[in-house]
Amino acid sequence: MLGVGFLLIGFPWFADWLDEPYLVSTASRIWIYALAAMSLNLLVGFAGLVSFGHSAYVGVGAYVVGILAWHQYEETNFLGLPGTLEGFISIPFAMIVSGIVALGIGSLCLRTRGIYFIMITLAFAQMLFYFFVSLEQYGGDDGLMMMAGRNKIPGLDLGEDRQMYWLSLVALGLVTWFLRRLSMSRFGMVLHALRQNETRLKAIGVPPYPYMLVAFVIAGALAGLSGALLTNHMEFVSPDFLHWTRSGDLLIMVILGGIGTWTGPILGAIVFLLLEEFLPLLFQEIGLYLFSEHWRLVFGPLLICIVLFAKGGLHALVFKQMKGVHGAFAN
Amino acid sequence: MALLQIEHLHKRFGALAATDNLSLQIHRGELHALIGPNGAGKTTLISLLSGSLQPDSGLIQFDGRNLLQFSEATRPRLGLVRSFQITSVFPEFSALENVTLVLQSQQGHSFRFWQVARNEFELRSKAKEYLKQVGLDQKSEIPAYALAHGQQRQLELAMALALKPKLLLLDEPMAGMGPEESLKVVELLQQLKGKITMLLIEHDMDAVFSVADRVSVLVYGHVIATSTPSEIRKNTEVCSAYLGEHEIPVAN
Amino acid sequence: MKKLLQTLFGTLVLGMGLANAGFTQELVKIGMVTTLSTGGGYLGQDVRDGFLLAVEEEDGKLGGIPVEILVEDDGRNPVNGRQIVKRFLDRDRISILTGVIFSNISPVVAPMALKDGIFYISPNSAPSTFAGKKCHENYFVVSWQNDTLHEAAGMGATELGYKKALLVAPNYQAGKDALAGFKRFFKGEVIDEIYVKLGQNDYAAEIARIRAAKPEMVFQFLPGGMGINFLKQYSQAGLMKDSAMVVSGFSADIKILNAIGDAGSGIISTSQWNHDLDNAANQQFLLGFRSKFEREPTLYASQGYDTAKLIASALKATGGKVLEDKAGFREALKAAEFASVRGNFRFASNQHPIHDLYIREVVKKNGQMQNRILRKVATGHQDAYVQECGLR
Amino acid sequence: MILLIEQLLNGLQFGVFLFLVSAGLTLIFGIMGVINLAHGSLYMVGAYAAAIGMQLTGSFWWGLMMALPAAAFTGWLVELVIIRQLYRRDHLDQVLATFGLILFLNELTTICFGRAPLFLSLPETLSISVEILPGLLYPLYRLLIIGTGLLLAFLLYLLISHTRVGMLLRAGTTHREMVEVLGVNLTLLNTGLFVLGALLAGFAGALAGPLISVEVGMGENVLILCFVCIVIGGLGSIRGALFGALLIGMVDTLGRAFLASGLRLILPLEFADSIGAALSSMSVYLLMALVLIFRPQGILPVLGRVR
Repeated sequence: MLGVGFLLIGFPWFADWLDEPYLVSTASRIWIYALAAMSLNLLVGFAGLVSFGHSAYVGVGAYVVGILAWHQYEETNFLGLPGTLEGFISIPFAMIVSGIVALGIGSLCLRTRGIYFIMITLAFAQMLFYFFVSLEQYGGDDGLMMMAGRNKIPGLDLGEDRQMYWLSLVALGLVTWFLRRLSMSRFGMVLHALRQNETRLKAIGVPPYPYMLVAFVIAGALAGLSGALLTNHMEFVSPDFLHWTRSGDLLIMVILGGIGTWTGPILGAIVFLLLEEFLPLLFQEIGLYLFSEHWRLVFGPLLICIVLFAKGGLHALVFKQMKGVHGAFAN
Repeated sequence: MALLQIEHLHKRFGALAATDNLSLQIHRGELHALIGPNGAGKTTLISLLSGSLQPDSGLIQFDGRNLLQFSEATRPRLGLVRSFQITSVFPEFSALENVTLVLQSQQGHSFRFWQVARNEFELRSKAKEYLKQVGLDQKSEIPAYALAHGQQRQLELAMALALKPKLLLLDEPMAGMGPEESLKVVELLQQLKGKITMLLIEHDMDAVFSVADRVSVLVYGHVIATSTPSEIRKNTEVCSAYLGEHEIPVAN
Repeated sequence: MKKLLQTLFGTLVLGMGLANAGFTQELVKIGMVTTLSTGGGYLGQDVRDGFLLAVEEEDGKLGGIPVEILVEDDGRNPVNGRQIVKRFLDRDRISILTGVIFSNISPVVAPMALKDGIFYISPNSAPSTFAGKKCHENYFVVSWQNDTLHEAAGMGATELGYKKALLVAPNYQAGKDALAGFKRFFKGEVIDEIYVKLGQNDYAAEIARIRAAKPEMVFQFLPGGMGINFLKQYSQAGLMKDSAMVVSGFSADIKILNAIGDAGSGIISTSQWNHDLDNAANQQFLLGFRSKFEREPTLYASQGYDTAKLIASALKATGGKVLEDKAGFREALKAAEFASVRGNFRFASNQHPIHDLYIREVVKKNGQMQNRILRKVATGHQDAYVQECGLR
Repeated sequence: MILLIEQLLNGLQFGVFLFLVSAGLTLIFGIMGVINLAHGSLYMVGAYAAAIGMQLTGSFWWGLMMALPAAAFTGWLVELVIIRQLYRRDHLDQVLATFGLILFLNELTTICFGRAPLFLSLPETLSISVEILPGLLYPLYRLLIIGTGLLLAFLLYLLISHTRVGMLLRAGTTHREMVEVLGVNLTLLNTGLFVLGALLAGFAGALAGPLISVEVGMGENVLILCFVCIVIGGLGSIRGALFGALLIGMVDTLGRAFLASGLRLILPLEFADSIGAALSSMSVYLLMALVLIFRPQGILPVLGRVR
């Protein structure tokens, strides 16, 4: 594990050695999405709550950073507060706002279960999507540029892609570590129990609702973090970030990687994004030009096959045996 | 004053009266058995007591409190604990974790995000005791889904005990058990007798009549008789209720 | 996981190897990030085909200089667009970026290209910020400023003597800009503005509102499929004869006309180019395009072709020196000494086109719907943001 | 007044149209327990088939006729190859697999028929408006859609509640095992059902063809809306789907029709327009959220089923 850690930290140099420096930004993007997928996995994998609106919280976090930066650039006020480009203000703020939004939405959504939960989370995500689309002041559908570049963090120069990469990597690492601890804590035990048998949980005197809600808020806040990073990475934010297909992408990453596993969301993000970016290229290289333009023709069936034949996702493929999060403390 | 006092309880499912003017008293410390033909409304009664169903009318007094004002999740805290007819444990947890979770829930809320649960040794040692009590201490680290059916029932019992019940609702604890397993359970019940008040629902008549202090007979959602096992055996009404349904319980 | 990464990069490196094999240095690399998938796919397709046609005419050269064109699909998703451009810049070391179709992509990729010091030449999307405050010496637009064709619609409507207009647009920035552009030049009265949902399918409600409002004309900017839905249902409701339909070129390109058929006849649309413009360059373009792709070119194709021709003229002038001699290449581009398929063409100080604008009418000619130029509404038109731009 | 009536008609027409697509979706979910995101693609297939058919034969009616076998065949194939594997899987797998299916079908269509939208229009006889009330001209074709839609709804009702098949279907939604015990060939039943759903979707696509742009991705636009309909109505129930569809149709249409102008009375025009537009585009989802908050099982849930 440590080896892998060093490998990842050293990746920028590896990219240089390959003479493919742009891979650094590809990788940062992967870590950022992996973080989002990880937070979604807290709901889907731990608590068994399938949220189909997770990109909404990513988007909210992203917009908070974007809007603060915009006000700082325009030297105008936002609700009486001045805008800012300071990372250690706007990024935590993004998490808080996403968390609050998640609290509001979650408190309503969690009255439903199963497919109804899937649909109501989607509904709220769509509302937020149209909300931002019609936010004229902040560019509406065209989105918002970070005119003055990425956030400022003392001792870091995020304008430099490597440092952006390391920030994303560290963020992902910390979140993974935090969630791991979380899943082994008493709170985590309750969440796992919740997924396994809600009735029984009630029967031993534990009301599920508050625990689900807290999980929902944590997931929302972490999604907000990934959104904040995404805006920085892109130096741009737009309603595309909240589009329902993005929520779909996140779910796919989680399922692809292996629900309720640690490496799952990360593997999922890596493979999904690499395929999306390089499948066309690969086909070009091997001369299948039809597929390089219509790579989805291959990608679609690939997804289907993974569902049908690779139970437990890539995690199961890579680590041969299925070991869910619960395994993490079962042994 | 009885621990559990049920008066004129009614519950209808459409046309069917699953519970029909049911009244029942359970005294502190007794092991009270509830028998009756299939569809007599035994499980419905358990559900009404545990709170997963709400009665149409009637009154349930538990430990001097009006039970109906408490939600399903809060009733265990009062000391009213059920075990499930269909085995219901947390399959992915080990036996130990199942019981630990119960103990943890005993200590109020579980909003502790950092400390690793499995390192809380006092919890685990307590949990081990309960497992020992039901004879599962050898299996503590095995995931519940890997346990034999009988062992899962035992685990279920351990979890119920861990809730320190004042009244334990046992919904067919021996269902699907082999003879030697059910014997274990009977022994266990013998031990617990006097310490915990129990309401036992069971088809295994030999077991019932060997352990129960008092027996109530439920027919069509109505208690037709409550008395000592020996009295019940003599009761002709009971026999008629059972004709064709079960063999008439004979002396053991 | 380590393994996974390595295998993945392994295949990649292999790929790069092949890709880089046999490149000689004087080859000029042009990156084209465009939109081929999703609803707006055919726009990117036509820009690309128009561009490649020009390259093919010189078999692989532009202005006598061998070029390599890298085409990739951004899927109309800015995040993907950014990745592609990043790769173009770092790996392929392109010297010119072009191809962007939609205005939600350009604000992401244009700054990247400019920051990297290469040239950005837009064949389509041209948001107002880059025409005004944020205009840049290496940022060129061949097509038009986003508002232009809407402004032309305003002029056209005025010239055709319409007094009462009703405007329809999606509730987002481009839509509002469009209506603003129309109003900037429309002398008559705007009796109502209807904003619809992005990607809406059914317009019965709006059409009922229009019928009730009884305007002389309707101006709508509903991109892609939305426009087709609207036009079909509009003529279906028999409103064409009561209230004329004036749109900007985007909403009446040949693809859309083919899709709506007879329903389209009578639509007034604006454009900077049309197939019946009589100039040599246009003849050559039409001939080449029709024979190569066996279909009618849209205005997007013409823009792609023009973009290529512009680049060709500059490459010719500098002998293929782009990044080696930025100043020279920039001047050559500004000079715009190429024969545009739209006739007169030169750059304003903000390096957006100064060109003539036309209004066209949809007519049925030997079984095919097509646009026929009615008249020229503007000569040497330039956009409204040029003053805000610092360049001189 | 006239305007209001016309808008109500529009709402009805939109709702009926949504119902045609939703019906299959809700049956497939209710009986097979499969979330089929690719249902929208079947709708697209219908529209494309109709367009192609019309271009070949030059007749709208032939196009319409061609849509049905095309959609049915695609549905059959999809059920056989993929959906059948998904019955016993959880919803997530179904979502992922059918999502992959969408990507595939969309791309395939692009390759076969290009990116440009296809042409499909009405015969003269249909493209007229009739005066249903003094001063109220209404397109004949939209009336036709309302008619056929309601007719189909009625036929479905008969099928579900007055035939043996329907009896089995209803039983299937609540007690799957029981039906199997009855010795009914569920696989056959499912396939038939899926094809039926595909037929409805395809037919809806063909009907919509003349009114909307026949292009790749047209399916997804309508799909989400239909999910909203069936969720609001209560999953698995035809009545629910009809109710939900009509409700959505009305709310969406009336929202678009009157919200902005209504807000103008209380707000400055600038705000009124954008807020009105924003609200009316959210209205559908707002409605769904409200319904689910107060009726977590939808408005007309299938009795005796908990999901």
